[in-house]
Amino acid sequence: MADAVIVLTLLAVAGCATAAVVNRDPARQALVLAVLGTVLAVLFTVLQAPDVGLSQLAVGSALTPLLIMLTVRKVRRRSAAPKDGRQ
Amino acid sequence: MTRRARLWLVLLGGAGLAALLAAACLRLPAFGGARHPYGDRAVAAALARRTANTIASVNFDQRAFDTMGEMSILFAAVLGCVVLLRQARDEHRDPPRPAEVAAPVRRYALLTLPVALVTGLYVIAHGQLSPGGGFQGGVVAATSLHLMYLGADYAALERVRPVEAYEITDALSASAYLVLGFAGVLAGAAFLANTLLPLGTFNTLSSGGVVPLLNAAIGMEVACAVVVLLARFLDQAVEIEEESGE
Amino acid sequence: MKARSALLALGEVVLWWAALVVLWLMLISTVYTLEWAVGAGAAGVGAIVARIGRRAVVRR
Amino acid sequence: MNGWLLAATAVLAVGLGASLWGVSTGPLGRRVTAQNLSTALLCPGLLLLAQGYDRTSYVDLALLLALLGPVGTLVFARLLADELAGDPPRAWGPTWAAAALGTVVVAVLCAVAGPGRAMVKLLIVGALLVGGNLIASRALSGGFAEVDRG
Amino acid sequence: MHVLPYLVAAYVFLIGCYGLATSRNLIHAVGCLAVCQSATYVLLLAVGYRDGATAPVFSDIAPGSRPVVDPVVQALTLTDVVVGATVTALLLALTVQISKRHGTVDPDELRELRG
Repeated sequence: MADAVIVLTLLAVAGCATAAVVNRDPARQALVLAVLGTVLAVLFTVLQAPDVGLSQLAVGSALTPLLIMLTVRKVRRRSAAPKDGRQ
Repeated sequence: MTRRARLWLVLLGGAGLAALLAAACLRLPAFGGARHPYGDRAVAAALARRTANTIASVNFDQRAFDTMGEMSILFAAVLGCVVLLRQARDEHRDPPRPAEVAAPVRRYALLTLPVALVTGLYVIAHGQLSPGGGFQGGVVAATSLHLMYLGADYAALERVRPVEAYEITDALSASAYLVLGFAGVLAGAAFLANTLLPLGTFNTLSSGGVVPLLNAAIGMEVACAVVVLLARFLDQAVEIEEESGE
Repeated sequence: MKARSALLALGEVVLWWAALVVLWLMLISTVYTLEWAVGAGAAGVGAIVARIGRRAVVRR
Repeated sequence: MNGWLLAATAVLAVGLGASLWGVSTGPLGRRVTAQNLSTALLCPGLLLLAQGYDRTSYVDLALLLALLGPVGTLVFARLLADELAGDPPRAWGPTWAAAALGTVVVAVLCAVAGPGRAMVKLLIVGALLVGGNLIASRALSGGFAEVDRG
Repeated sequence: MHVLPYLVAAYVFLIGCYGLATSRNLIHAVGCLAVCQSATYVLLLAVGYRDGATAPVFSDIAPGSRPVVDPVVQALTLTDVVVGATVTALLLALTVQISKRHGTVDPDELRELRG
């Protein structure tokens, strides 16, 4: 029984990682990465590593998405702004 | 090199790496095996030092020197971000207009901010007892402050978060870790040796000797580092504009 | 008027502080003196941040 | 061998499958909704795992997820407000279903825990989870309508 | 079951590398690097797992009452997660800087610009 839940979460991690790579738009990738962080936290819980799970939850669910989305916003605002002379 | 050639090269190299990794995986000790010599010794050492959370004991007692390395990576990464994302000469600050957020969202942010902050502090304080510790709790506490940005606007966040204070606290807590390490040397033991303080009663806040103090120092360091980091990113994404007529 | 608003602010902080101490006591497993002290300190930080945060949102 | 673990596996299978499928396909609105629901579906799973492993200290994980999951959704709701404005996701059916799942799991675990500090902690987790998810859904369906930039 | 976690870790690492190599956007590449990092977490924790054991945290169980998993790899992973996040932040800061200097975040266009 304990093995079933480990296999389930392992496969979910593999699926989530694939989805994170094939979604090429950074905003959509950030969404997948947020879910990947949560799924990894569940995997760490079933591997009996609650400390690591907490770490992953703290980082993956809010911090990494916020960093990526802020970068996306900055880069998009730059390319939406009137082009300067260097291009 | 064309894209197609590069893709072929990646696939070729990836296939080779995959074969090697698969071969290595098959030779690894079977998953879930009973033999963990290092783990068993680490647990025994942690219990001897009366630290209930063995992971905290490994991080802040048995491998405290490595954690100092991790901390300096963290510190250097934040320093790098601050340097990279500073305001350039051809940029100016353009404070964003106040945002109108839906009332329930704003109320939720205002209510959850203190709860999340106290939970983060709880996770830091109980690092050597229950799962948690400075690394996790620091991130939670720092994230909670940014509810002000999510539930209100950037100006409101800046009221809760004077960046300079966090930069100073970041440096202070990093040096607190070092000072605690050198205190061990002055007391006649090794750098970061856990001989300074009484070990206390098992499973209480004051157990584990110097572990709770190192844990708290890391907690402060991580919290301030994340706040400073996010402050630079928010500055760039929200406030700093380039001069249009260059 | 100033004294009244200061009193209100103090009341708000004390209310938050009490609520957060109760939260802390619910999160922990055993209660003893040091736990009270650390919890009270953390709740104090939380209460002050809550007050600053609410003022930053309301006063604009 | 352990009913709690069996229940946790079932909840996690549904939660992982649904959130993974939802977040990696379809229009942006549906993806954000799936990200929001992943919190609501996986947090009860974590609570059941804590009960299944008979470790009260694992409840901290669910507590943190219930606190930070909605925060993550608010990040997307705020920074993708422009893209979501044209087609605000309105998925109240799944949202209420997930909230009901969370409520049921927390209620059952509270009944098992009996009155005491552990029960209050579970109730706090439940309140944060359900409240956070409803608010995050509200934020997604036009909570940041007036935010243009900043 | 005996090798599945290791194979999953290897797969996650490889798929992350594939994403890195074929990425058309530096932000996406940083996300792929985060995927590669998570492979190391899975590998380390899989090495430390013990069947039927529980976490080596004795706040709610008596020491010695149940078998426990390896704490050393968990400590390694735990710090790695947080430090990895700050490294991600550093790379994203570099991306912002590149976008400012060159006006693009496509690695192929950047290569053409260099000449």
